[in-house]
Amino acid sequence: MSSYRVPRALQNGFDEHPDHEVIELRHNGLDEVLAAVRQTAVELLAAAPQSPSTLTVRAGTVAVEMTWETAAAATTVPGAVLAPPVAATIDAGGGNILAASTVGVFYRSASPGAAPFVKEGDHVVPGQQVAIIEAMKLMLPVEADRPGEVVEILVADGESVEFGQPLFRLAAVEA
Amino acid sequence: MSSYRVPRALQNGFDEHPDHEVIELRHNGLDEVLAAVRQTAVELLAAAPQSPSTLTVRAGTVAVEMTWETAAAATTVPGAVLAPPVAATIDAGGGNILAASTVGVFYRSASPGAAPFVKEGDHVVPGQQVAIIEAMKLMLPVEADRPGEVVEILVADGESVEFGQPLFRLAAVEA
Amino acid sequence: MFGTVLIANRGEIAVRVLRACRELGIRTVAVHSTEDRDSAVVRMADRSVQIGPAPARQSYLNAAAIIEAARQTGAEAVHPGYGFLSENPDFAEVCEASGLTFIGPPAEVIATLGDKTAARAAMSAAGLPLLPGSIEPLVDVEGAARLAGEIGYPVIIKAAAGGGGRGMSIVEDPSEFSRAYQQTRGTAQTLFGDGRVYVERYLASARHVEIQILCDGYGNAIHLGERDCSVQRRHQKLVEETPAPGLPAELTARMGEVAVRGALATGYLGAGTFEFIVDTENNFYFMEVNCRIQVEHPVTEAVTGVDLITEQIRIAAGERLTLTQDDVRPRGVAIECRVNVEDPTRNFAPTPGVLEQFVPPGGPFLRVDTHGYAGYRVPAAYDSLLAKVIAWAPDRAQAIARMRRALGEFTIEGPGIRTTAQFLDRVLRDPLFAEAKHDTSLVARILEADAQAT
Amino acid sequence: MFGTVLIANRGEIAVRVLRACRELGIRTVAVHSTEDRDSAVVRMADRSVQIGPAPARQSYLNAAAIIEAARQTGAEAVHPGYGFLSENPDFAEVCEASGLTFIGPPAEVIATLGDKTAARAAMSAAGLPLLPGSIEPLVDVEGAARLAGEIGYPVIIKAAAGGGGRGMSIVEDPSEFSRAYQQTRGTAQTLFGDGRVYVERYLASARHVEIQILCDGYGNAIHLGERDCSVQRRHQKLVEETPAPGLPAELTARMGEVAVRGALATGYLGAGTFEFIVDTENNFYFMEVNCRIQVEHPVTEAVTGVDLITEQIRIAAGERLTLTQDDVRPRGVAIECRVNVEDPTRNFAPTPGVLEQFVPPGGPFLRVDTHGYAGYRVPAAYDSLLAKVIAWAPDRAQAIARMRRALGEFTIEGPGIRTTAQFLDRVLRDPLFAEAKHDTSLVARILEADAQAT
Repeated sequence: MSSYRVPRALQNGFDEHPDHEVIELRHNGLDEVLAAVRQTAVELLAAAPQSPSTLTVRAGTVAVEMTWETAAAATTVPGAVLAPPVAATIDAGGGNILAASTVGVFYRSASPGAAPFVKEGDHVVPGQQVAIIEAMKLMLPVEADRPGEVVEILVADGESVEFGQPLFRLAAVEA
Repeated sequence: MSSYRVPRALQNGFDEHPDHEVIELRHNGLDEVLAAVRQTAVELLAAAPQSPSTLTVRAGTVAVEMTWETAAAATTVPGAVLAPPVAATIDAGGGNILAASTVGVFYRSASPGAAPFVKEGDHVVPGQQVAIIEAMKLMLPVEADRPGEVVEILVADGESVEFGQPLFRLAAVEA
Repeated sequence: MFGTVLIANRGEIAVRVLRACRELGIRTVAVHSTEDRDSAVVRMADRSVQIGPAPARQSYLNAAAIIEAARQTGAEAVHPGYGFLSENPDFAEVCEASGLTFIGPPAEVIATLGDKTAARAAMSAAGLPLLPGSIEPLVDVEGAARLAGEIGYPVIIKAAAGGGGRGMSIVEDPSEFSRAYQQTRGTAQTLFGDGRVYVERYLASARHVEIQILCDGYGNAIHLGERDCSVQRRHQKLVEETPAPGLPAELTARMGEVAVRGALATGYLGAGTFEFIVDTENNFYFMEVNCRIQVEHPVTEAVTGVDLITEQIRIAAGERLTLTQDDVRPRGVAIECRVNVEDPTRNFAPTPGVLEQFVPPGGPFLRVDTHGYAGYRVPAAYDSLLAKVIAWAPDRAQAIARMRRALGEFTIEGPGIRTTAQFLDRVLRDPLFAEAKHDTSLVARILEADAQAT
Repeated sequence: MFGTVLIANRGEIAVRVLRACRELGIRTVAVHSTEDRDSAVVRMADRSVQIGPAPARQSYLNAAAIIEAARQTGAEAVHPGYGFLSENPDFAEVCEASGLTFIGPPAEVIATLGDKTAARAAMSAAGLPLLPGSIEPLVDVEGAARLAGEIGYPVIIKAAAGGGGRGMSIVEDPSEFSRAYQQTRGTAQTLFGDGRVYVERYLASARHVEIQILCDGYGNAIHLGERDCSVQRRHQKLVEETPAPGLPAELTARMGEVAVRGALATGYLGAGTFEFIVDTENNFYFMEVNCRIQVEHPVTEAVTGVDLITEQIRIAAGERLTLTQDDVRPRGVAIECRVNVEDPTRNFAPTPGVLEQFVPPGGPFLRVDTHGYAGYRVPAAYDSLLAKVIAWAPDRAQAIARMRRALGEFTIEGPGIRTTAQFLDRVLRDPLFAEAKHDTSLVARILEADAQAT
């Protein structure tokens, strides 16, 4: 559906800051610089959330102009699409929590009435599906990212969850 | 001079708060209450700086109206006049300081060229004049409030001082 | 224009005056008591002088210390703000005698208008409508009772030297008159050292409407519209607004005209306020003149775009009014709420203390005047007014909605600290207020109603 | 009117939108990244939903998460603020497809006006003046060079899909043209996946003047005067004001008329801005349309008394404009300064960190819009705009004096924190600005001058 096409505003890119105005700009090897920045942005995005802004700022060249846009810039890397984040779980506080990777509705089973993917006491292995989060009519699998025993299920079936909300508590098990 | 007459605004009294408006007021033994409040105000003023406001407020009667005005109220005690504070010294930090009791100009001697009232090393007794502060052409004596040896004179002759400014440092002496 | 102005006041109005001076390029001197050593105005001022201990008598009412501070700092003018020495003719006189410009009317004008009977006489001569009553102070109880009968009951007996709701008695029935008369004279004598009293018609239901005026030293005088200050608790204003809701424009225009006439007749100078009461039949009667800037001046500024403090200073500096009456074009509605550090649940007892959190509201069409800041210790020695919130909108309903939004945003926290913010919201959402059907009894009604409700 | 509105933004504009909603009695939903968990709007909102991690792509640009948050909270409309998804036609489309009202123009209008060549074509058809240049995208370098010759040098080559000062080259001399042309096409292709470019006359000295418009869904459109945004650093606005100083009223009135014509021609809805440049001979040329509320909207609000966010919401809710063009009567002068968390001495590098002290200025005729508070941690992940200070006065000189007073009052302190406040003051006291003789090169001149001075 339309939201999975590349939104034009993201193609225009860099519009996270609302107030660029085009009146004068000397031509100074613009695309080399841009290429460098884009490259940096891509690498940094691959790395942890924040740092890009501060890092590129330190460049102190035309690139300074672009640092604020890093987050958006990344989205303009050719091929980037606006899709819900993949459902790889993230770790929120205490290494033993499986947390929601997107806003949505939490389901414990593949379909109403079907058996839940996991119940308390079950042992899970990395990559094993443990739940579903429905966001915008998409069913996104929630998978364990490590082995463990499900000691607590923190959200009721059919409940709304927000990003980063704890879903399961696991206990470490002997590999 | 005129500033030593009772200013009319002080006779009107209570005008520290600007926005009393007279539209309706039931007659309920007004003057008895006022007498009580006035009495309280006088007593409290005799005591330390702040408290009057909070204390009278706790009355929770018409008197509440008057608590904010306590400071001014005191000035309406019949016979009160707007004169510079008498020059009894006050104690500002470290019991060994004689401080200015009014804004003015500090003089060490009675007249230009005359010998200073005291110099470093002198021993002073309570009530002994140690300097003059001139405020609005009035010469206000500064007197020691306790016995001691003048160890330091903190303000130069002819300098402007503000209220509470340290003037002399004294050292305790055997009585 | 002055090079340096001394601000002989404290709290929010001292900060307000400082801001005007700064915008005019004038250096500022803040004078303060030991209690206010760390106050906002002291922090902001170019210079500050400590003039006395906490009690106002020895600091903010200490003319000698203030004049001396002005001399020390080379100040050329003194702005008295409101309260304290702002309406003290002797202080005005001492300032002039000391070569300082007092930013306000001349001493003799303050003296005349400060005396209720003199003011009534002057305004009646200028053709302003007065409540039926005595112009001259009364001499004997018989004459007084006779006059009361002619006026018609209920009547109110007021001390000529009185003010602020003190030294007055309301008499419902002729049989009570002579006792009340004697009592009021006694009160006046002990309170003000002046036993003169007068009597006038008492209005049970009335609205308090005042007119802002500006006069320069060249015979030019204008009014800047009215303010309705009917929301009061025991003669303390809580909410003020302009225009006066529900009053015909012709009525307030006429009030403005007579106020200007009264000002010119008394040789007024600077900013002043003519207070009137308006009865249920929209008759208005002169009450008194306030010879100072008022707490609620910002609502007038909000609708007219005129900076009243700046105008005061320019006029005092001998400049001509640049505004004509035609230039004054009020736009929209402005409401002011006074946020006091008081506990409405404990009979509005002041709650001085340290403000651990202090975050005023912000955003569109909103103004906050305050001396508060995070970490500020509200002293017990002075007024409980902490902040004035002023909301503007094209119409009254939106102004009320904006004010309620703002009061909800206002964060003021500290051990023992309570404020009137919530109570003000209660007033704003009262149907009588929302429909502008209220009079000066509104707050009392609300307090009674809530008391019974609990 | 909506019962609940979701605010799909962060920072000061999210707070601004929340305030408008609250005054309209609308419940608010704040969506936020993990980074903004403790932000002002999250604290103020009726509900909040965490929609993703710090990077905007996964949070504030994450349409799926925002739509889902709206569904969860029962929001009926989405206000996109500025930046992020505010001019994304696909997001507008998804909102409508999901039964949510997008508070802004229809998707197809955003799409047309977002494409520079399409916008130029539409506006030229509507009779708006354009800089001499190509309407249709250029096909080959020879044709482009020929056109450039006809236009006259210097010319500027711009990417059709470009914006924000990216994907463009200024060509001073014909000999440079073909190289620049190829380079710009390449840049545009890599940057925007769209190699289309066009060429137009380049103006070395120009002023940036924009017109605020409002259109309802019933064919009513008005303009609310202009804003001069010529004080820019590398295409970033620092100071905006209205009216545009020194421009004849007839000129700005004509700009307003053509903007309204252009808006009606494209079926615009809601609040929008038509950007023009004005040359030294007071010729004006259409540049682009911003299909969103803008950072600098408060200066227009200050002089007109119109709450633009409230109008946006009302229009989106299907209400008719209650204002006519005659109702728009700008009064006085308003200036906005953007206080960014940047270090002017280090090439305006952002200085994120914790605000240990944060005390915005206050007082008469002053407005501050900010999401800052004492203890707030300014994240490194987003824009450096911390606060907007807006000063109003009857004339420009007083407005500048007021703004300088306010900037001097503003207290912002924290480890490593620097702001642009002092630099803004430097701009305000520059003779060129004071005399309104400045153009878009002012900031560059100041920075060069100061660099040489040291």
